[in-house]
Amino acid sequence: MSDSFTLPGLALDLVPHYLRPGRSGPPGASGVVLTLIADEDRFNIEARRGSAAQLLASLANSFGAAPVNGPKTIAAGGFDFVGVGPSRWHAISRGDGRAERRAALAAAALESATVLDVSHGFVTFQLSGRSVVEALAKLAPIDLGEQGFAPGACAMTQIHGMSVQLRRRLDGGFYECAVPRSFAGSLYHALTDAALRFGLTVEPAQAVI
Amino acid sequence: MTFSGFQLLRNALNGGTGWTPHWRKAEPKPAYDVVIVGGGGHGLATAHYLAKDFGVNNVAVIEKGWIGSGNAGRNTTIIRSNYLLPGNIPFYELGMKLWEGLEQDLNYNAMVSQRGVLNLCHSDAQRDAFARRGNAMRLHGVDAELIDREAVRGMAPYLDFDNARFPIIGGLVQRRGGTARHDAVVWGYARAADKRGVDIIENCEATGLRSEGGKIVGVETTKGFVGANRVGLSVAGNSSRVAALADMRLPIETYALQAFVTESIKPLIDCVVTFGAGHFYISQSDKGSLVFGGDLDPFPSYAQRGSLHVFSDVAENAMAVMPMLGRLRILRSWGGVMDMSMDGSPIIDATPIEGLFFNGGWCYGGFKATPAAGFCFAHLIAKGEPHQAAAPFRLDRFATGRVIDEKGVGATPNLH
Amino acid sequence: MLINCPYCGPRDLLEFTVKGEARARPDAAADLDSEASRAGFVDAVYLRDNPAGRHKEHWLHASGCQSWLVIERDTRTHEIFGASLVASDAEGAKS
Amino acid sequence: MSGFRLADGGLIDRSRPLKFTFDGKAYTGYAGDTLASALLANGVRLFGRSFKYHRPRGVLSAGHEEPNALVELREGARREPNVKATAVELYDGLVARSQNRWPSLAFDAMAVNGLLKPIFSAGFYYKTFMWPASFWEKLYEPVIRRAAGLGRASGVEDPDTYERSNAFCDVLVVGAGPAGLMAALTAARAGADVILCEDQPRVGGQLLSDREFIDGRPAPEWAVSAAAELAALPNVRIMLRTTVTAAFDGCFAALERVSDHYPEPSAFQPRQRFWRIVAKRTILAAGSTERPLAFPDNDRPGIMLSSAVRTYLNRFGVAAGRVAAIYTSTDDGWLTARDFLRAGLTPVVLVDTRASAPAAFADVAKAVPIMLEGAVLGTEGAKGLSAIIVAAGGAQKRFEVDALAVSGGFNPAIQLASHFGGKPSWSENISAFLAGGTAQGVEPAGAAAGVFGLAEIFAEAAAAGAACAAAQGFAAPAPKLPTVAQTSTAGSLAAWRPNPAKDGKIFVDFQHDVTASDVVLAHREGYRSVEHLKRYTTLGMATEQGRTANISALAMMAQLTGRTIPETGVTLARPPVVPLALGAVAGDHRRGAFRPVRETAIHALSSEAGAPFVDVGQWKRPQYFPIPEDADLAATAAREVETVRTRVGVTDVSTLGKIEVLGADAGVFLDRVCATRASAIRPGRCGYFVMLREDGFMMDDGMIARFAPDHFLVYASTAHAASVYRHMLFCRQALWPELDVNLAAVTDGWAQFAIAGPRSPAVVQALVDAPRAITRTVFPPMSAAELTICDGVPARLCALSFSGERAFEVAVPAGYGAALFRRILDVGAAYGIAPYGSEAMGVMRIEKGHPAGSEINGQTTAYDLGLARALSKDKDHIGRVLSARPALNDRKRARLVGLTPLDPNDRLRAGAHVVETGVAPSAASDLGWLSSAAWSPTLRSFIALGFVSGGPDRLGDEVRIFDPVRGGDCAARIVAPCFYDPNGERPRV
Repeated sequence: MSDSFTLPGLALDLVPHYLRPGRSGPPGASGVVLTLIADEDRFNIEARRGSAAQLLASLANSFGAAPVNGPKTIAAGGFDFVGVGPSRWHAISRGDGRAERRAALAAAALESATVLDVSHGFVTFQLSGRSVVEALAKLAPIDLGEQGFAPGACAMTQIHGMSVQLRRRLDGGFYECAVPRSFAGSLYHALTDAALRFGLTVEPAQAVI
Repeated sequence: MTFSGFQLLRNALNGGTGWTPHWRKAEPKPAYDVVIVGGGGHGLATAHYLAKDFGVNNVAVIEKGWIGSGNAGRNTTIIRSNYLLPGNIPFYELGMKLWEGLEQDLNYNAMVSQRGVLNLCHSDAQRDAFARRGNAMRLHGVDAELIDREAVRGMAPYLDFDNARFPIIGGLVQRRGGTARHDAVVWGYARAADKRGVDIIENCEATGLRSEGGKIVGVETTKGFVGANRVGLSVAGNSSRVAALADMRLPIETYALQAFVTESIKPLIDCVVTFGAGHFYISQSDKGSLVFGGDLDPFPSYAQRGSLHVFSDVAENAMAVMPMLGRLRILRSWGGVMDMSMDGSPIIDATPIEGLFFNGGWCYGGFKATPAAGFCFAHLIAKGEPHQAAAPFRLDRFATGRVIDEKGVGATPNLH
Repeated sequence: MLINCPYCGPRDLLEFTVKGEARARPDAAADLDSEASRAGFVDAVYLRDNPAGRHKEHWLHASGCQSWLVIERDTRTHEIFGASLVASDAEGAKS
Repeated sequence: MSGFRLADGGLIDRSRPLKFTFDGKAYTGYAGDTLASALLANGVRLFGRSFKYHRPRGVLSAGHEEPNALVELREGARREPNVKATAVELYDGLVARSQNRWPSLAFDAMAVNGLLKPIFSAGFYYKTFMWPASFWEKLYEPVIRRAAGLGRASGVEDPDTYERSNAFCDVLVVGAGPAGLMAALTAARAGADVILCEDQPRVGGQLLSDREFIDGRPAPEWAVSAAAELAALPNVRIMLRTTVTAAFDGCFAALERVSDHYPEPSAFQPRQRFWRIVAKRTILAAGSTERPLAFPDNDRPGIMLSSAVRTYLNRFGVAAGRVAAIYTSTDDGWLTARDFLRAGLTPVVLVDTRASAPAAFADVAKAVPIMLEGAVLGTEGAKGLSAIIVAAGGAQKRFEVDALAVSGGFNPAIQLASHFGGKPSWSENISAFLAGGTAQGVEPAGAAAGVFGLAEIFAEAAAAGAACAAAQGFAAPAPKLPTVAQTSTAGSLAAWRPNPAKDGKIFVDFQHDVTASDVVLAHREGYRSVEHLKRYTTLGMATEQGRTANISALAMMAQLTGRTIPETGVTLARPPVVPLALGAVAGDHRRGAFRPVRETAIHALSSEAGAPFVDVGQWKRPQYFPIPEDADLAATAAREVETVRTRVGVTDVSTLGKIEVLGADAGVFLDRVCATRASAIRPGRCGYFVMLREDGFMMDDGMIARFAPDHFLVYASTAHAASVYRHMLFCRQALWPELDVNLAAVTDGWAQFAIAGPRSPAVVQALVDAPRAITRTVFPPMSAAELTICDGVPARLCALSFSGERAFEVAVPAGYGAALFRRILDVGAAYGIAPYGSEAMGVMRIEKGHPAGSEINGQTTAYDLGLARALSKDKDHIGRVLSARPALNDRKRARLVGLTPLDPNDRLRAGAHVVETGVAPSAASDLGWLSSAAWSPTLRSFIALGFVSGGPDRLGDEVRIFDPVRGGDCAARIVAPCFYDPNGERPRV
């Protein structure tokens, strides 16, 4: 939504009330590190009827690679294109230069897709650490094994009664749980409860990664 | 033989040799006035009332397995008449009245226990909905009390009043509601019907419904053809399958409902408690087991088993409302096969085939309805016209729109 | 129960909601107020097939990819013979 | 030997003594003991009392099949009833008590029940306690309830925590006995992902109980090395103290006892963990359960299953008694005799029901007196066994013994397989049921498959492991099978002959005190199908689920009816295999975490402002914004309403469902989904919509904003948002896939506030960026626009009024929500703004007669709500046809009206009924009910919306508002459902 927090007029709510940065659980190295990604660009892209092929071609043309029609991540043009459903993707981008990327995406998808800015619709928690898979296995009813959930894999699934987009980043060691914003407090509690016994560090909210 | 304490003593002294089968092991005669298909609680109750109240004694009940092998033996034994809609209240209240005199009527102790049914409410809107229901009950002469949080605490101090996700703000109580020993209801009706000459024929499956010129003439069974002037179908769980024998389609889908018992413990939960913010109800049997259940499995099923998803969901609900249950153990769970009708209310009606009558679509209400369903079905079969209390339970109500939808979820059986 | 979602792969029952028999909506007859039209809708809405055996059903992968699926399943054994998207989503699904 | 502990041997750690108490008395055991083995070692034989007759009972088994030795474990909130002493690992400080006895275990007054046994026969309660009817609840039932039950629940919240987890594998192996280990080794060596679950704290299973040698080493050592090899493989997970306890379609449930071997869980550890395991193939190697034999007084403490005797001897170094005898119908008794001999304890007699001695046990026959074709006729003893009477070859002999090992064959542990509904099949060979059909990829192996010779077990388990691996594409090398000495313990059933004098003392179901005479009675009274037998006598319903009882009873009934056992029937095991704590199944879905909470952007702000929240579905909505001057919350609501009616207020409406409808066919699509004509809404405008269900009843109503020809936004009600979205997805994907339309639920992405009241235009004007003007003519009611506010924040603005005043709804990306709310309050301060909550909003919508959740409750039609005219008649849409059914348009239906009490201060409450005046309230005079009610500060009266039969035809009529469950009763008048500004002039000013 923004390249900085200082958009005129209104301040972004970057530090939700449920977030409790710090170290908890048994002593020793933290098995899980949780980071709230406070500000990211996230676009919901859905091909128009019959236009999926055209959309993919256009995206490939603009960004050098096309997303795949499946629950996987393809990095292209500064976006992670994550498959979330048939002919639907989330395009996620962080860091600088987002305004240009937004414009490029809008242009590339203009003819063949509907694009919605859903950056504020989701809250994303990033999880890492040696026990992250074990902690997530307590919550997610899906196979997170190395083969079942390779780097770049994405699963729309259910955690504690919430629809969660669970994703393993292409760099492998980081997992992300994106949840509709109103549920974020409950998901935060579910994640931190699950991770507590491994030793948990909650980092202060990070604005842009 | 009439059961009594005296008989019990007498037989204690003679080694129990005086006891005889509670019902004869009958084989089919060539023809009957009435054949009831289905030896569950409803079918046996129908036969009992046909013989006792409507003077029809030449009756056979045919059952494909052993009597009570369907939902009569797979429920959570709750009896109540705390319904909302005018279409339902008189019927279930007729049932409550029959429950109240059942043991003396049958000379069989079915352990009808009016220990009270408490429905918990968790929001102002829910309390108002309960008030609407309680008032409707009172207007129909049924007992109902709306109680506040402190009164709930008095009845059930072990509920989670302080940390719950959905706070308890009060409850609707029907003190005349309670439980009954489900198997004993089946056996009691069987014994009483048998005494009046009804043939109860087990291990006899209906394989065809024979009609001539639009009129029923009998039932094909695994024990041969059995002639009948009138045939009543009372086969909840298999209604669609049996109706298909007469080329009928029903506004019914079949789903599995799980139920659970814990190991026996000393008295802990006195009344029946229903959690209003989820799907959970619980009572304690006379033997000491906690008996409880929750939501339907969401997909049509004829398998008598449920899913882990609902198994877990029920436990979550239990812990949400009664955190003291944590260390108590589920001993057994099982799945009943539910006739879920399209509006959540039952069907007791004649069919397009003359002399063929249908009773089914009981959703979760089948056990508590046993006496009333038996009575009203007997009335319909004997007199050819519905009993007043069951008059709304017509097959044509879906075409006309006179549906009786307590929950207001429409034609989605898995949400009723 | 595990349902093999064509998009997501095998997923647990808890991610799905079930609508019931996969039956087509009746064609809106020329005369919407005719008896025939009403009978068609009564039939479709209330008199659904309820077999003990193979059954085609509409399921929604509600917590997953939000696709409506047609699932063919045995209601006696719970065996699933296949799950497909209710309407192949044009070229997108195939590319 | 101190107590019954042997001087050496066993797999216990004698260097680690553990102190514990039972019934207040202190004892010592060792690490590796169970509570049962430690008590036996201390010479304790009396563990508990039976359910009905309160007979003294000891230990029968060494596992989960234990019917007798039940205790209350731990104290206070952690007290747990009905714990099997045979399945409790001993820990230091363990506290256990006997249960179901009064005043003490040794002297139990309820044992008098035993004398009344002829009266307390099966089903006695069905035959009496019927007179007078009212005495059941008052007298009989309370007595029965107090007498029944076993242990006592703590009655207070469980202080421990539980967690759930998920695991996935190619091959799940249930049980790490010889079969499980061999199968796991074979599958894992082939490369398959293997999970091996073992109920016990160590692997080995039966190998720990027997004195077998494998590859020349004691069997437990082989088990340890097999486990070590498995543990070293990256594709294997060994889960100890984990019982696979239920099979479901697509997964298994397993319980891991994480902390039950400690006094209490350590910090951050759960007590138990409940696993969902998804396996492509499963090998069921859960072993078998030995059956006792039927003979009079077969329940005295000291009478123990033969295999359990060996377990205590070999695994725990405990002798079942000092002078032992053996009674067997299988070779298992001979194995036990041999192990007794090795321990230096010579049994006084071995009674075998069979005609010949097994050839492989010549050593035993030489050392122990053998009685073939023998039978135990009875036993003696007070609190424990002291003697047995044995008959063989026409002679009777009495032996003074304090232990009797019994073996009546083995039941393969097939419960998991039968959870899938496969009917077990009877094997004459082993006189037991085997798994019928190998449903859902479950393959029994080892004793669970009825295979009892060790060499055979290894061979078949290896083959099963290889087959499972191969099915997943892993080729298994031919396994090298361990070398073992063959032994076999295949079982047979000992015959029982009915004997009225003795049958009352032959216990079939120990825990429930079901005897052979109860089976005879059930037969006599016609309860002959196995399910009737079970239900009539309560056989097999005890805490061990009939493991030791069912087959004996079935055999008895078969004898009585002259049928075979399979003809008599089989009972299917139902989940769980081993009783399962409710807390464990619920996991961490406890307290506030039972279900998720949805919060809006101003949750923290509202909370700080002291607003109480109300649950609306999963949402938490601020209900009031009290200030110190308010007398009470009713005053708060009145003040908030007055603020909106006279000045301006702001409230959070973010919970409304928001569904984007995009594409060239968006209008066509919405026309088919909605009963109203959405396509008639012009870009830049809003319109009212009604959605019906296909059955013609109301689904929802609300507003649609159209921002562009191909872009609509549907505002669904909070309550129905999720179901409306699912329904629209169905319409789009299943009904009309040809339409060019995309849907997206964006509720969470936007914070939306209603700014309502005569001064709202000024507040909104102060927010929007220039050059937009907010005036009656430029931005009239029902306008909609996408714009920016507060210097560049993207926003959506609609001129919508729910309150009946000039009002706007402004939405911004949710991250700006809190800041916008503060800004509105800041900007609005000059105009006298105040925040208002859901309560005031509700009051104002009742004043305006807008239907909400209580009115659109799934039972009402558009006709009922007076909306029939809003429906378009000239197109097909969902619900169009069935909404025309006669009963849905009957004038006599309960239809929406307003109601005002004749005395404005008479309180109206939702849920009260509307009845005719002048006649007694009854079902016949019942006209309807109040759906919503409130005190209207505007009208200075209570007001209500309600549904009254033929209501709109009765405007002006006086009726009675009857609310007996709350003591309400007053007179009221039927009025039109809009109480305030009926012509809707105020929003246009």
